[in-house]
Amino acid sequence: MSLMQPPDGPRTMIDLPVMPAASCEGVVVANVPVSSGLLQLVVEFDSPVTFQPGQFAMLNLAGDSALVFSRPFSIYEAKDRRMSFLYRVVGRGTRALNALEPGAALVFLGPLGRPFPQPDPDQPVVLIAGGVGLPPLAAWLDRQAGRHAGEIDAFFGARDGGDVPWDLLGDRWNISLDSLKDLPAGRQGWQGLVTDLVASRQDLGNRKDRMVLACGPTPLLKAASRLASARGWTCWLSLEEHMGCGYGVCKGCVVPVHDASGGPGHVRNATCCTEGPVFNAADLAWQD
Amino acid sequence: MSLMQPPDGPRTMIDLPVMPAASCEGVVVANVPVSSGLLQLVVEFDSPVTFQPGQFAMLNLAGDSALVFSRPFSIYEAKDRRMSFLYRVVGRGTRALNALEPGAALVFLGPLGRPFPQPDPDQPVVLIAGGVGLPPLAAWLDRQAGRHAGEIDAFFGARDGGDVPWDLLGDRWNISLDSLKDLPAGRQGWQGLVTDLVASRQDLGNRKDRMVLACGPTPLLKAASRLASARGWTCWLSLEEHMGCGYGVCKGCVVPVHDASGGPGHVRNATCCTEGPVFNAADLAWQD
Amino acid sequence: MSLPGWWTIDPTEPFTLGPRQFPGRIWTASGCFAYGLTGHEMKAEGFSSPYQGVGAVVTKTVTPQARPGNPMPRLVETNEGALNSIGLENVGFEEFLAKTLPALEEMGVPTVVSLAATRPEEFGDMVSRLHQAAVGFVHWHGVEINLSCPNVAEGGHDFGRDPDTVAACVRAAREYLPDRALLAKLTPNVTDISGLATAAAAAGVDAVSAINTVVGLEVDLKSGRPVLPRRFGGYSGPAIRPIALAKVDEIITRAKVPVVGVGGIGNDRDALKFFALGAVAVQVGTAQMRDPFTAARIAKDLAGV
Amino acid sequence: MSLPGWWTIDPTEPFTLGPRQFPGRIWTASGCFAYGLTGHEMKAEGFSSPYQGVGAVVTKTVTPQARPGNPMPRLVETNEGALNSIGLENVGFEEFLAKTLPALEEMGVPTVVSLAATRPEEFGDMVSRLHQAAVGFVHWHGVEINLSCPNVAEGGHDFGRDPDTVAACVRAAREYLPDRALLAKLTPNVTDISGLATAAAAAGVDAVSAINTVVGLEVDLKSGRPVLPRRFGGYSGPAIRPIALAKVDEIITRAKVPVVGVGGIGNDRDALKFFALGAVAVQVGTAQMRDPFTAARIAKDLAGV
Ligand SMILES: Cc1cc2nc3c(=O)[nH]c(=O)nc-3n(C[C@H](O)[C@H](O)[C@H](O)COP(=O)(O)OP(=O)(O)OC[C@H]3O[C@@H](n4cnc5c(N)ncnc54)[C@H](O)[C@@H]3O)c2cc1C
Ligand SMILES: Cc1cc2nc3c(=O)[nH]c(=O)nc-3n(C[C@H](O)[C@H](O)[C@H](O)COP(=O)(O)OP(=O)(O)OC[C@H]3O[C@@H](n4cnc5c(N)ncnc54)[C@H](O)[C@@H]3O)c2cc1C
Ligand SMILES: Cc1cc2nc3c(=O)[nH]c(=O)nc-3n(C[C@H](O)[C@H](O)[C@H](O)COP(=O)(O)O)c2cc1C
Ligand SMILES: Cc1cc2nc3c(=O)[nH]c(=O)nc-3n(C[C@H](O)[C@H](O)[C@H](O)COP(=O)(O)O)c2cc1C
Ligand code: FES
Ligand code: FES
Repeated sequence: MSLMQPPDGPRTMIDLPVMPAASCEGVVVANVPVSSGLLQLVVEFDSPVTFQPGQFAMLNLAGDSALVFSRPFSIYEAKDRRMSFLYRVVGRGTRALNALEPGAALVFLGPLGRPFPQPDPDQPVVLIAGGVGLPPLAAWLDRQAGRHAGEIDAFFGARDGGDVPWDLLGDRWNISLDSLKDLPAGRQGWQGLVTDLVASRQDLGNRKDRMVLACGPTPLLKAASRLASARGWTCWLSLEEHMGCGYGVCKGCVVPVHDASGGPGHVRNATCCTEGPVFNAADLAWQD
Repeated sequence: MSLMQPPDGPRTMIDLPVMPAASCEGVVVANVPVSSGLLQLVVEFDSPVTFQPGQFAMLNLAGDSALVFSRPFSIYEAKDRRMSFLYRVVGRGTRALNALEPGAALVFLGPLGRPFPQPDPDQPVVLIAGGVGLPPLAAWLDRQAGRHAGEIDAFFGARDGGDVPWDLLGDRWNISLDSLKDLPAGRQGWQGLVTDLVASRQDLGNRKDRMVLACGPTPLLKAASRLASARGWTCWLSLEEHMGCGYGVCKGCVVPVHDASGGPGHVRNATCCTEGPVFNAADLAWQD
Repeated sequence: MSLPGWWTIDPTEPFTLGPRQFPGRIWTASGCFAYGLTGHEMKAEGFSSPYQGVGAVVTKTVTPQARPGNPMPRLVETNEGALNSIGLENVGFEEFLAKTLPALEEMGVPTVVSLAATRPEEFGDMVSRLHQAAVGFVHWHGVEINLSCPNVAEGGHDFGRDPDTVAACVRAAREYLPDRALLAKLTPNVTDISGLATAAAAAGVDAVSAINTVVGLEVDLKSGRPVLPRRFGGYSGPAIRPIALAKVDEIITRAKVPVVGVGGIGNDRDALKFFALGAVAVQVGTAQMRDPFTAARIAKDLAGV
Repeated sequence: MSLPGWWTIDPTEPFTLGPRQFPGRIWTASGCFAYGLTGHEMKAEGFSSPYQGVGAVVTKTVTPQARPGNPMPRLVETNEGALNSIGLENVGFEEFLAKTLPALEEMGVPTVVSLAATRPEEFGDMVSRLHQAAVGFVHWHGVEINLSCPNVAEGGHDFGRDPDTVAACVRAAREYLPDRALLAKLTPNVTDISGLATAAAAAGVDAVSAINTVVGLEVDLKSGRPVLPRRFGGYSGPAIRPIALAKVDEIITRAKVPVVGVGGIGNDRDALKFFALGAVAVQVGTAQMRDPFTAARIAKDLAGV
């Protein structure tokens, strides 16, 4: 079964990660804000690095100050020996990351997890990103822009104008904002939920073969999933689960998925870090 | 009983710390090497600070990265709102201290402990410092130089020429070195143990009322103590014991001292942080 | 920190524990603030003294005879924790009674006296003499019997691990302590701490203090030998907080006995975790060693309701 | 690190444990490296795979029936430690036997199979079936019976706290395991771990593994409730190392049973501390989750003699 088609059973039962992960140290070369809420961390390695959009890495501090668990971050960019991440400071780990100065060593394990699927050559795609859900979809868009024959509509929801990394985004993204505060001159934003913005776009309703790729907070993912299923679109979601290892050994990151192979209505625990983080929305057994 | 006379009972039974200690945060204003092995840490506080030479402070990192135990450091200098320390990196705590950049907050408790005693107005004094035992004696010399009427002979032992903070010391110190390596042009050093250098100084043998103040590694303190007792000099030693609290509440820093009040030959545990760190050598019940 | 919505208590207000009213719920733990006579003259911005807002000082544990304690080194720092092997160094009950307790009363320190002994009768003796000596004292609020010190070879260790012995010691002490709070400090180094709490409660304690230190060991890499001369030490500090929280929860949910929580508390957030589980008060141990104002700071921070 | 003078072993050389020779002394701990089939394709400079130099992978504990495990969240990070409440999620003994074990043999992974059950007979059954299914397997070295998982409500917890039960389980397993190493993994959540070790040894283990996780709890400040849905979790990581060292020392000095040391090992220095006390091998748990090469790195660093 190819990643291009929506799976008939859970996709979670098929293949292994796309490429071997490496455990290594990198060196911070930049760690700077790109918006009021997001920072960009650029790490340099000894040898060239690569990834597939949707994959993530586990990052940690080096040496004695290592956190017990590394933290998962979507990979945003990789070029030659450098890889970059976009992150938001939320707790202890991201605070520690934030304190790293250029030159600091960083422990890296990646790339990990399954990337977004490849759409059919001219399949139209809708990207829906919210907050720190941006990096994997921005990475996807960077790869596909100019290559993918189908339409691509990209939507990004943020808190306000200051929360949007305008310089990184270019002009391909439709922006929705909780508040129009801090909108820079010459920039546009739609006020409301990003999924409502997508729903309001009548022109997107015209085709059933559209593929939605979404990443962001759970309410966004649920709304994207509902919208997609109402329109008959396939929908792939990148989930954020708490992770202990990121490479499938601890079972600390499970997500309940439908599993027809276990009988009708059977639900099993999928391992978010290796069977995901990208899941077909239809497979997910949301508990709400 | 005054601190000026050698005590007949253990001095450890008398008074309280010389001044109230404060618990507060300071800000690092400098943290720079002053020799190959010593760094100077300058901390600024909200209000003026003061101390008596021989006293120490407990230092720690601020916030979440605080060490479980603060670390004791002799106070080297205090002027207006600034206080400085000389330290050597030996383990986890001093490594962490070493990593502090100007602007970093630092947790401070001090001044703590009993200072060196005041000699009689024209009593001759010999200072014997080894390695990181320098700060309290350098502080003493700074205070007394030009004021104390008696002779003052100061001796400092270091590993080699590079290990000596020449600029801080001025020219009052006689320097002994394990190795004459890295001796700067125009500087002099005597090769051997600092206590042997003191012993070799015939002119010091002339008076019995001399007072020795010493601080450094235990072998140095023992040698100083033996030398003093052989010559009939009084001798005060600043001890380094592992400390948990620095202010007398944990009993983690005890030093066995003779205690005649408990009967002949009776030894009791003195609390190094509050009854010391400066002890009369005659009180100490060395276990060797 | 902004205080969570569920937090409605002011821990610097008086509260009742057994027959006694305590001035507050943030205490210092035994052994980490000496006898409560040290640090009165210390300064910190915003505080009159390290005792400001503090509900009680639990004294260093006092034994019938003075004890010199264990050989040095007595302390080891580990990752986020510490091992101690002080060996119950203390001035002994006689001197405590003659000098320390009156001084505490005079200085107005809210006091819980920590006692250890090797036989139940000794607890009875000490408590009854304490009671006689302290007639009219208003700052002496209670006794914490230390049934758990893991550092004393002949005493606490195996001693406090048996519910019957716990009960016997509590009973002996309770008999002479009708009007002050009686607490038993429990060891975490047992299979079933709630069983000990049940026994203590049945024998008459007003609350249990949990936990004392966890048995630990650190090795000196150079020599390949334990750092502490007695091999084992008592593990304390942030590293044991999850263990303390688990034991406190076990006692509260299973034995339903009031608990004074101890273990790894260094700030308001840590203290709140114990209160969230239902602790009636908390004690600050190791963190008090780093800063004599720790308990006072917590009291102040948590009073901001 | 420069290795200390007392260290004279090469932990990547074969050593004998009971009836079996193991390829090395640095192992991975149960539950922290899945079944030992993950990570073969992973890369790190200087290593052919995460298995390089590793003496054994102890598999995730397998139970007679597959288990879905506990609800999320299952992990909490604390100061220098972690709490887990995975709930023994595993594929079940049948699938393990049919698929996992043959795959391990095929990939040449030195394997210790971790088993848990609720009755001694089940241990006997599983071991005997394992033995039949693995005839001719050269990489299967032994069985570790997990008598200690504190997360399973009906099973491990109280179960492994009783020396008689420990003995019964060991005996049942030993009967069918004449030619592989038999280990019992002990819980630290007991008053007397050396008593458990003595019972296990008398019943025939070749070594005990110590320690499993320590019961812990973390509170979510916002809600004031335990973070883990089952309240308690198993505490692991650097924070428990002093406890693990103490338990290992207790077993070695009192019960005089060979010990495989586990608890808070993340680098060569940590491992050396267990060897210093006399452990015959060590296991890397939580630290293996951070970096699949942790055990391999330790093996390499300690082999530098
Ligand atoms: C596959 C994946 C990709 C991610 N990509 C990004 C990204 O590109 N940029 C970004 O800013 N964030 C991303 N996250 C979320 C990021 O991992 C968390 O913000 C981070 O772990 C928080 O750590 P902390 O120590 O600062 O927060 P704390 O809340 O102190 O962390 C406590 C624990 O909870 C876990 N945790 C907390 N929040 C999350 C969360 N949202 N998801 C998973 N675990 C969490 C932490 O890993 C840690 O173990 C991603 C998460 C996953 C699973
Ligand atoms: C009164 C007093 C004054 C001191 N003054 C100075 C000074 O001016 N400059 C200076 O460089 N050092 C001084 N020291 C020594 C200094 O406290 C230690 O070097 C420091 O604590 C080492 O901490 P660490 O974490 O880097 O070392 P580690 O070895 O990692 O420390 C582990 C533990 O051992 C304790 N410890 C280690 N070495 C010593 C030691 N020599 N004395 C006491 N405890 C120790 C630490 O406090 C810590 O608790 C003084 C010590 C005392 C008691
Ligand atoms: C140096 C030190 C000495 C201690 N002495 C005693 C003691 O005499 N009696 C007692 O009951 N507990 C004693 N304890 C235990 C503490 O009161 C407390 O129960 C334990 O340290 C856990 O709390 P913490 O993590 O806040 O330190 C001592 C602890 C330390 C660190
Ligand atoms: C996520 C996780 C899962 C675990 N699962 C098991 C298990 O299935 N069986 C078992 O015997 N021990 C299990 N353990 C315990 C470890 O094997 C080990 O005994 C313990 O974590 C202490 O070692 P550490 O500090 O190196 O992690 C688990 C530990 C963790 C952290
Ligand atoms: S995070 Fe460990 S299995 Fe997914
Ligand atoms: S260091 Fe605590 S009493 Fe001296």
